[in-house]
Amino acid sequence: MTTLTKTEDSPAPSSSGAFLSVRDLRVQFSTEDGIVKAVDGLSFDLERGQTLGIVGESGSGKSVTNLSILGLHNRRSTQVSGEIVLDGQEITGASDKQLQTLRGNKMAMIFQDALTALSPYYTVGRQIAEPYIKHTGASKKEARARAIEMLGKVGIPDPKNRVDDFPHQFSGGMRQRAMIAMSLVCNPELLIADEPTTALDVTVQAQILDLLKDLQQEFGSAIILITHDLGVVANTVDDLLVMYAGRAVERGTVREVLKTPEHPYTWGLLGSMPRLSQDVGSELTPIPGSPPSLLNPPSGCAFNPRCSFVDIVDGSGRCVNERPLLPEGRGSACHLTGEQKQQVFIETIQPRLG
Amino acid sequence: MAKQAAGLSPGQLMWRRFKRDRTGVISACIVLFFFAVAILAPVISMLYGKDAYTLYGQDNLDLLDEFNMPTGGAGGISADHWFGIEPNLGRDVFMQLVYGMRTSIYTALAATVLMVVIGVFMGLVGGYFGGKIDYWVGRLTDFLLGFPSQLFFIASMPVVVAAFVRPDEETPTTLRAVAIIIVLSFLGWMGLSRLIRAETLTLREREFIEAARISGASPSRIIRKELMPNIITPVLVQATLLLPSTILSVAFLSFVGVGFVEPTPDWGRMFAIGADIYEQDPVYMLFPGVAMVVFVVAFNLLGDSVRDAFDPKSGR
Amino acid sequence: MSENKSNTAGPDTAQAQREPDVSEPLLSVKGLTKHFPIYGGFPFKRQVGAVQAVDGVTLDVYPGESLGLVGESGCGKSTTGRLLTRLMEPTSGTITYNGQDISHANRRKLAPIRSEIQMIFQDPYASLNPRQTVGTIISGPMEVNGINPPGGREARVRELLETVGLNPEHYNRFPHEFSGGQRQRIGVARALALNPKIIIADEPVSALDVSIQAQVINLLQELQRELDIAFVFIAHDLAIVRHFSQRIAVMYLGKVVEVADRDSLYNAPRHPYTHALLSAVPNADLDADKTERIRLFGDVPSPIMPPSGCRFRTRCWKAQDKCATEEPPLVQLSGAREGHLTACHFPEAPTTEKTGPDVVLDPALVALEEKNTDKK
Amino acid sequence: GGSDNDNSSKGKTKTQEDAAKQSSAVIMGDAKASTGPAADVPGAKPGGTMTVYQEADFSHLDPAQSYVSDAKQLDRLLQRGLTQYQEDDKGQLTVVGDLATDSGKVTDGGKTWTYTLKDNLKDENGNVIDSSDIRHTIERTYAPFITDGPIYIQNWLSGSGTTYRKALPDGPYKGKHLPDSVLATPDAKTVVFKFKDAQPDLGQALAMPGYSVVPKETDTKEKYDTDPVATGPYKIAEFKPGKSMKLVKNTNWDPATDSVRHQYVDGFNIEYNHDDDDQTKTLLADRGEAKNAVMFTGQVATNQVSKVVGDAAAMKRTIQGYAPYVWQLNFNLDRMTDKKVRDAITYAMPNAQLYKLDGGAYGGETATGLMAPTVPGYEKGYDPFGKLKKPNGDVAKAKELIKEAGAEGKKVIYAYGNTPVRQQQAVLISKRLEEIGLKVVKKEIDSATWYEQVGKVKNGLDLYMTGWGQDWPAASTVIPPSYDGTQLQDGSSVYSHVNDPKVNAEIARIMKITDPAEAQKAWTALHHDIVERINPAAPIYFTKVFQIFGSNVGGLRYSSDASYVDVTRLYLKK
Amino acid sequence: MLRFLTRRTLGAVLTLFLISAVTYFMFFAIPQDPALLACGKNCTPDALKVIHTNLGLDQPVAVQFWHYMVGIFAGRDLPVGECAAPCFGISFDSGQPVWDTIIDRLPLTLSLSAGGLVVFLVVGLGLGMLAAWKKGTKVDKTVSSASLVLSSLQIYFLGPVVLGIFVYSTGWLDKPKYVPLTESFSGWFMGLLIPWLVMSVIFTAQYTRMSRSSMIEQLQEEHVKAARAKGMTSRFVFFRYAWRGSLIPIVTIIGMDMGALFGGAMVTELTFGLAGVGRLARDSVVLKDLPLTMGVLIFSAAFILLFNVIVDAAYAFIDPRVRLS
Ligand SMILES: Nc1ncnc2c1ncn2[C@@H]1O[C@H](COP(=O)(O)OP(=O)(O)OP(=O)(O)O)[C@@H](O)[C@H]1O
Ligand SMILES: Nc1ncnc2c1ncn2[C@@H]1O[C@H](COP(=O)(O)OP(=O)(O)OP(=O)(O)O)[C@@H](O)[C@H]1O
Ligand SMILES: [Mg+2]
Ligand SMILES: [Mg+2]
Repeated sequence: MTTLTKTEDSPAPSSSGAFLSVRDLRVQFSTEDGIVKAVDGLSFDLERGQTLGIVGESGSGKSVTNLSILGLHNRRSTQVSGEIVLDGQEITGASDKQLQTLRGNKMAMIFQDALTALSPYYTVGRQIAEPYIKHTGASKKEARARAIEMLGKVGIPDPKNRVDDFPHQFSGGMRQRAMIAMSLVCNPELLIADEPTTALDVTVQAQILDLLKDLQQEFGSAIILITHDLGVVANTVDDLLVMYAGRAVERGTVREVLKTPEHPYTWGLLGSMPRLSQDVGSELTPIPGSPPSLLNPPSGCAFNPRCSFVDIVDGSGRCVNERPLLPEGRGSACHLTGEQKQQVFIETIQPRLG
Repeated sequence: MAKQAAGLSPGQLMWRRFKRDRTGVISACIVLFFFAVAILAPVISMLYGKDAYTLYGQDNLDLLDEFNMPTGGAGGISADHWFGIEPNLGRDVFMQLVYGMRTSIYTALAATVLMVVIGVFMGLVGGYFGGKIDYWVGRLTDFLLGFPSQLFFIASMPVVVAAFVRPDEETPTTLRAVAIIIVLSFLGWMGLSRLIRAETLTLREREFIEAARISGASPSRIIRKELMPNIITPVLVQATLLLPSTILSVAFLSFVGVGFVEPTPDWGRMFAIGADIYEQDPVYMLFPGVAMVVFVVAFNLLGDSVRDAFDPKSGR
Repeated sequence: MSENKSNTAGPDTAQAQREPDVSEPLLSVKGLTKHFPIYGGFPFKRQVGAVQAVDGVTLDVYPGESLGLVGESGCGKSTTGRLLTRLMEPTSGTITYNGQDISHANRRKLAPIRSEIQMIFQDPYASLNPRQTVGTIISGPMEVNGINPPGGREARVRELLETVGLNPEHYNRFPHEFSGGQRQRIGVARALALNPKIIIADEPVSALDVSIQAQVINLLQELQRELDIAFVFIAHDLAIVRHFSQRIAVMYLGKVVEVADRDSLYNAPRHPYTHALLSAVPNADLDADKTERIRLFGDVPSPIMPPSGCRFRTRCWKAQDKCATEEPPLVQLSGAREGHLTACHFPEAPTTEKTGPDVVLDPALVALEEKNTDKK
Repeated sequence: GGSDNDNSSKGKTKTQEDAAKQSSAVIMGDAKASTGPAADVPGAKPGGTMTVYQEADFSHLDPAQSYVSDAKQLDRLLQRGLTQYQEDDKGQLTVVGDLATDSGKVTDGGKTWTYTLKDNLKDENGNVIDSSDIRHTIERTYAPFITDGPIYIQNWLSGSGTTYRKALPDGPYKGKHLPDSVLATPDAKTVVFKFKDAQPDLGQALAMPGYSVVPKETDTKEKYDTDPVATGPYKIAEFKPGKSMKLVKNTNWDPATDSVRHQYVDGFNIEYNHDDDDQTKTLLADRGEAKNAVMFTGQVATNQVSKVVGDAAAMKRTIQGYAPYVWQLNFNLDRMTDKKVRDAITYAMPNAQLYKLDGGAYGGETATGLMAPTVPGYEKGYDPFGKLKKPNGDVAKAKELIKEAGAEGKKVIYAYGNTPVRQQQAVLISKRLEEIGLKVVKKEIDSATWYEQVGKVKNGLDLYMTGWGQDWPAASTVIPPSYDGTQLQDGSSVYSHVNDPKVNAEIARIMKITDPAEAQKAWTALHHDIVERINPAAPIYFTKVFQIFGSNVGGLRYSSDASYVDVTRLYLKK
Repeated sequence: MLRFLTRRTLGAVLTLFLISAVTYFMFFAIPQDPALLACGKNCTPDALKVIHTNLGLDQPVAVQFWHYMVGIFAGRDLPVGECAAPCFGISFDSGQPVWDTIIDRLPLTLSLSAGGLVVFLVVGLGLGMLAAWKKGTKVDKTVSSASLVLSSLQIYFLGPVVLGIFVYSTGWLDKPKYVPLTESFSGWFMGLLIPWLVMSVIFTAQYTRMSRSSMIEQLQEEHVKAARAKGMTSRFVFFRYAWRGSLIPIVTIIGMDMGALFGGAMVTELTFGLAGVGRLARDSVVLKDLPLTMGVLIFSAAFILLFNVIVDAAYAFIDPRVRLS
């Protein structure tokens, strides 16, 4: 059902024919207190029709990654380096004008909080129609018809009338649908959804996620889904990227990562989430400590201050001194050897997860 | 999080940020300088050896020409009179300025404090208690906002003065100051009150207020201990922005002739006189003019810096 | 009436018998209602309606137990919580604490009880006064209530800090120096300061990261066990509620639609809404059973003009005419476990085991899906 | 009468010689002098519209309410009365007949005056003016709504003070009239005034704007004050209160009937809201429209004097002259009972410094007595307090006197109006009073109602400055209004509350003297007596007028009568 | 929407009534007889009495106020003459009906205020937006500091200087004067140019600063970011999305500044020798011409309140959330 974007056979990563290819992306903000390395050497690929999930705790750089794909960062205070190639087109160095023709057209974004992401001053229909006019050169009338069509597609009842409503006249779920309609109006090939359902109720969340899946089937878009809810991930994505402190720490198909996680942080994530199917009596196993500061990240492996397996790593202080690398394809950025990982997971982690 | 800032209160944090803001520090120094001048006016007068009331030009007839303009170029600036002497009455401009600033700053300060007190009180009460009380405070605010303020100032000044003075008594300067303070603050608190109300409304929804209520705290304790400390910030910012505009209002009253009168030295009247004779004696206008512009600019910059220090994300 | 009667509603009240060893309820509410007036009209403002945020909620909380309260956003969970702590005046209904009616008690009358009912809030940033030190925050309630623990308040605060897993040295720090999880711990310490018997926790972990969430949940669970504190645990994450609460009440649009102990509720929900809610929860377990999908259509109706009869009927796939006219009472249905109360005219079968086909209620989705299947 | 509007006045400065003509007695003109048209102004050209800058609205337009300078200036263009002043280039005034054929025929030892109207007199509507209009004019001054105008003739005809009002409580409006024994109109052309006592000054009194004619048919009572009917060479074409007024030629005015006025310009655009400062700056800059502009009662602003004086070209466009006002520091005799203290204060006053604040040498001159240089009977060099030698006051002498009187530390209440000049003067005065050992309470009074407030008998004040000017060149319009104790009441101008039997008696006596020369002598003697024996007020300064005009304005001449520019002769050069 | 405006208008009328009452009673607290002014020269006690009856001052203040209020709607018959429907009394000083006087002066003040408003809004908002657009650059810094310095200058300080330089000394411009718009547009425009510019100085700076910060704030809004994510050009996003939102705080301040605008017009009129309502107001206060002061106060309060209703309508126009609630 899901396929991992295998990159083993094409060792030159940037030349991989992937639809979206991100290589060694670094995003730094200069702030009053110093330089924030929000994203630090991130690489991944994504194929058309596939969904990539990105999970990680708050502040791990998920949103920043995606904003820099769209080129929406503030150019004055942000440094972006690395390589983002979308369908063969280099994005990091592209001018604002070039980006404008891509945004909303070839790549689009769904924001987390539709209430703040929709302008309160214009009708929903108009906001949906705008990018359509801009990118396809359609007339106002055509665009309006398109907006109505899109609203219908995302399941807004009576779209002909609702098209002239303002966002505040919509309920939370409808707003999120309108937001989705807006991003899909030009049939984008890449859709970035940044926590599209976090603000919503479970029942509505289910609706939206189903909608996204169905729409993907229809349009064949590639989707990047950012979330911190592993449940959502399990049901929606093909590949999964786990981020910690601006870096990817584990990557694989969703089944691989959730069923046989390799990184201690991923273990922690899984262990701290209660599940409906879990035994009631079992304790949660939280990750000790608190997230690192990106101003001054821990040396070596950023997770080492919170990791309980530092001691079993060969070579003293490796975790503190040496940054583990994330291999291409399936893998995790950890100094534990493959056997150690397997052993620890099977012996200590899996029993807890039940 | 902020590990390096162990034990620093938000106030200390803001002080740190403020200290790093060069514009803010310079403005603060200028403002402090003005305040120091106002407070130390008698000392300055003593050191300088002149006062604000002696009519030097009248006593020494060489200082003023036949048209009562200062003799010698540049407004009569001399070693004796650093900033020259005043046309007509022939007082020392430096002393006039120093004492005039004192009058204006004191009056404006008092008026501002009163405005802030009323504004904070009304805003807090309206915001915290809500409901009917808030409704009526709101109506009162709207009502007062409907007044054409400047016109009302000049119209009510005589009324307020008359309310205090018996007809056969001299109107003491302090009383005039009190009248000015009353009149200005009467219509000056609404902006602040609205702000505080809004602030209180959002604060009231904050959960720490509920936490206090759950622990059984009385409204007065909540207002004092929970709300007030959080309102200090906007109040401080607002007050810094309010003061210079109040000084200008005091000057405005003097300009239209209902503010301070001779012989009380007054910044506003110096302006009026200066504007009147700037062609004959441009130097005279220079000193109060520059002093005022520097003061107001410094104060506004200070206000901005204070705001930034409190809330680093705000607009700059 | 029998002492063990837990919930009574409707004419044909079924007596819900709890296990006999359970004592009297610590906190008991009956017909609790809160309506927020809406003003409007022309030309002068007057009340034109009301948000029926909570409408006739009846619940019992027993000493030392944790009662979960779940439901969609806006269904009145927080309002209920606030009513329980008497932060709000109920429009009607009674709240009895330890046998004492506190529904309309004023601040002075409440004073002795205040210390026993405490609250933990959702937002760790908003719930701590940024201008007070941790010490002041935690000792505040003691000060208000004039409690002088042996060894002094400061010692007690340090002790509490330790209890919630914070460094007692942080006594003089300010909230902004702590992370979200730590702040939540401070909030817990504040609630504990008065040795409460019951804590209302309004989404105490919703704002926290998954990894931190677990820390706080563990802490609360530990406290509950060790200090024997009763909890009303409000949340919308069903998994967490299941993890934390022994008994769970499901609310919909201001009403409790189902109450049961956790096994019964999660394994044999009787109310269609509970059912839908459970089935909507995305499960991280890839191999879990995914036989049943119920996707509700639309959003919760407005609490200003709630539907007549059963409030869920507008979204319910089983709704019939009766649902519009008759409000189902909260009763123990036949086949339900003891203490499992449901308010439904046409309840689900007593078990969820692999029943029924997909229930899809969203016409747009149906259309889309049909289209997609056509293509294949 | 009439006090200065509290305007400051200015004067290369006028010397007292220039005022000699002003203070010489008025000549009563004969029929020839009263026959029009008026002698041409050399170089005058007709045409053009002149702009007039004014600070504020004219106080009144209804002649019966017109008393002060601004109303008088306008009145000379719009209205005519029975008599009028003719003025020669030296400032010598002659009373001539205006509507009347001459300055009046006196019979009955000065008690009966007869006037005959000229032919061809019409108002702006073309209605003929006859004797009934004159009767109406006099009688309407009795009406209750007339409160502001002069009351000389009413007093002479029907009783002093306000008692005259009883003679005709409603004016002429309810069909009642003054009896023929008082005012007779035997035919359409003749008017006869019959007084109880001899009234030698009737000719001058009738020349006051307050007695300009109001045609009976078109009298609108209260409303007349905003829309009067013109009889002079110009009429009001448009009036926007508080903003502007446009005057155009009155075509019904016949130059042949008028020996004084001209009608050179086509009209006047009067703009209000130009204060002295603004007027001076605009006229000095002399750009555009301002070239054709004039001041009526505006003066070179105090602080602009130096600039104007320093500009030789501009000085050619100015006029100067003595204004009739004496600024004096009144002692409230009810409270300031010790003459020694009054003398001390008089000695102490820094006269020169005070007028310097009011325009300097162009605005005033040290006053040595209480009669202005414009009043017949004024004596140059009369200086009982040695002011000429010590124009800035004699503090030593004053201190001595205070000591003698044992009045050290005595509290005096000094009142002043709240205008900048008076406030500054107050600083000087109070400082000087403190210097001589008095304690001063300064009381600021609203300048809008200054005279009303100090005019109260129980005003509770000790010292206050007022200015009084003659109504016509005779001491009889100066001394009685200010020092006749029998007139003392609220609102009277006896500001120092003098009520001295000897002075009262003397005033009554002199008023009856019909020979101007003899009367003048007697007034002089009485003046000495008042100043030296009573000292009711410290003389401070005589005021001067200093005006500037646009460069295109011709016919500029200072008018002794108006004490401002003579508006009847103005023309535009181009 | 209409209901909302009607309600606001009703509220405004009520407020206006209260303002009238407060000021009316306040002025009668002055321990000075208002008749003194009308009394003038030979102000004898008799004359004073006559004036008292003429002006109705012999009645209780409440009765006077009642007559006054009735007069506004029904007109009244004053002893000194009839006063037609919107009767605000007759000026003590000029004897003219107050209403006529104000109406006569109004065009100037309206021209002045409206022109000043346009200048400071256009210049102020324009500069503010420019500074926000170029945030952090030299342009931004220049605009920001210039506006700060300008805002601390005063009309009565700047006015004479500008006049001295541009009118009296160099003669580049004519002295400000009011020519009715109906007479000549260029005359009207040139005549008021200097006053507009000088008057707008005090407000321009404030609006520059506010529009700048409000704009910057708006640019950080999520929906602005979302608009960019749709591929809209920066200009489009700036002018359509951010600008509209930035207007809301500005509109609020405009509403609150109406009183100050009126005061500004007053000082401007005084400084430039123009005869508008502002000068009328000052003069009436100085002269204790109560009916006129009352009239002007009520009039300008009405103006302010009217403007506030307009501001409310503007809110609704700008923000559909207000419009539809
Ligand atoms: N404009 C900015 N300036 C400075 N730091 C920034 C900026 N934007 C983001 N950051 C920092 O970059 C880091 C990554 O932020 P990002 O928003 O990508 O996190 P995230 O993974 O999306 O978290 P969340 O789950 O809370 O959305 C954070 O530490 C954040 O504080
Ligand atoms: N103070 C109030 N005034 C008016 N309406 C209110 C007030 N507080 C809550 N409501 C309304 O009452 C209803 C219930 O609100 P409540 O906060 O109890 O919901 P909730 O279940 O806690 O939702 P959430 O999961 O979003 O926290 C909502 O429709 C809300 O809009
Ligand atoms: Mg994010
Ligand atoms: Mg809630």
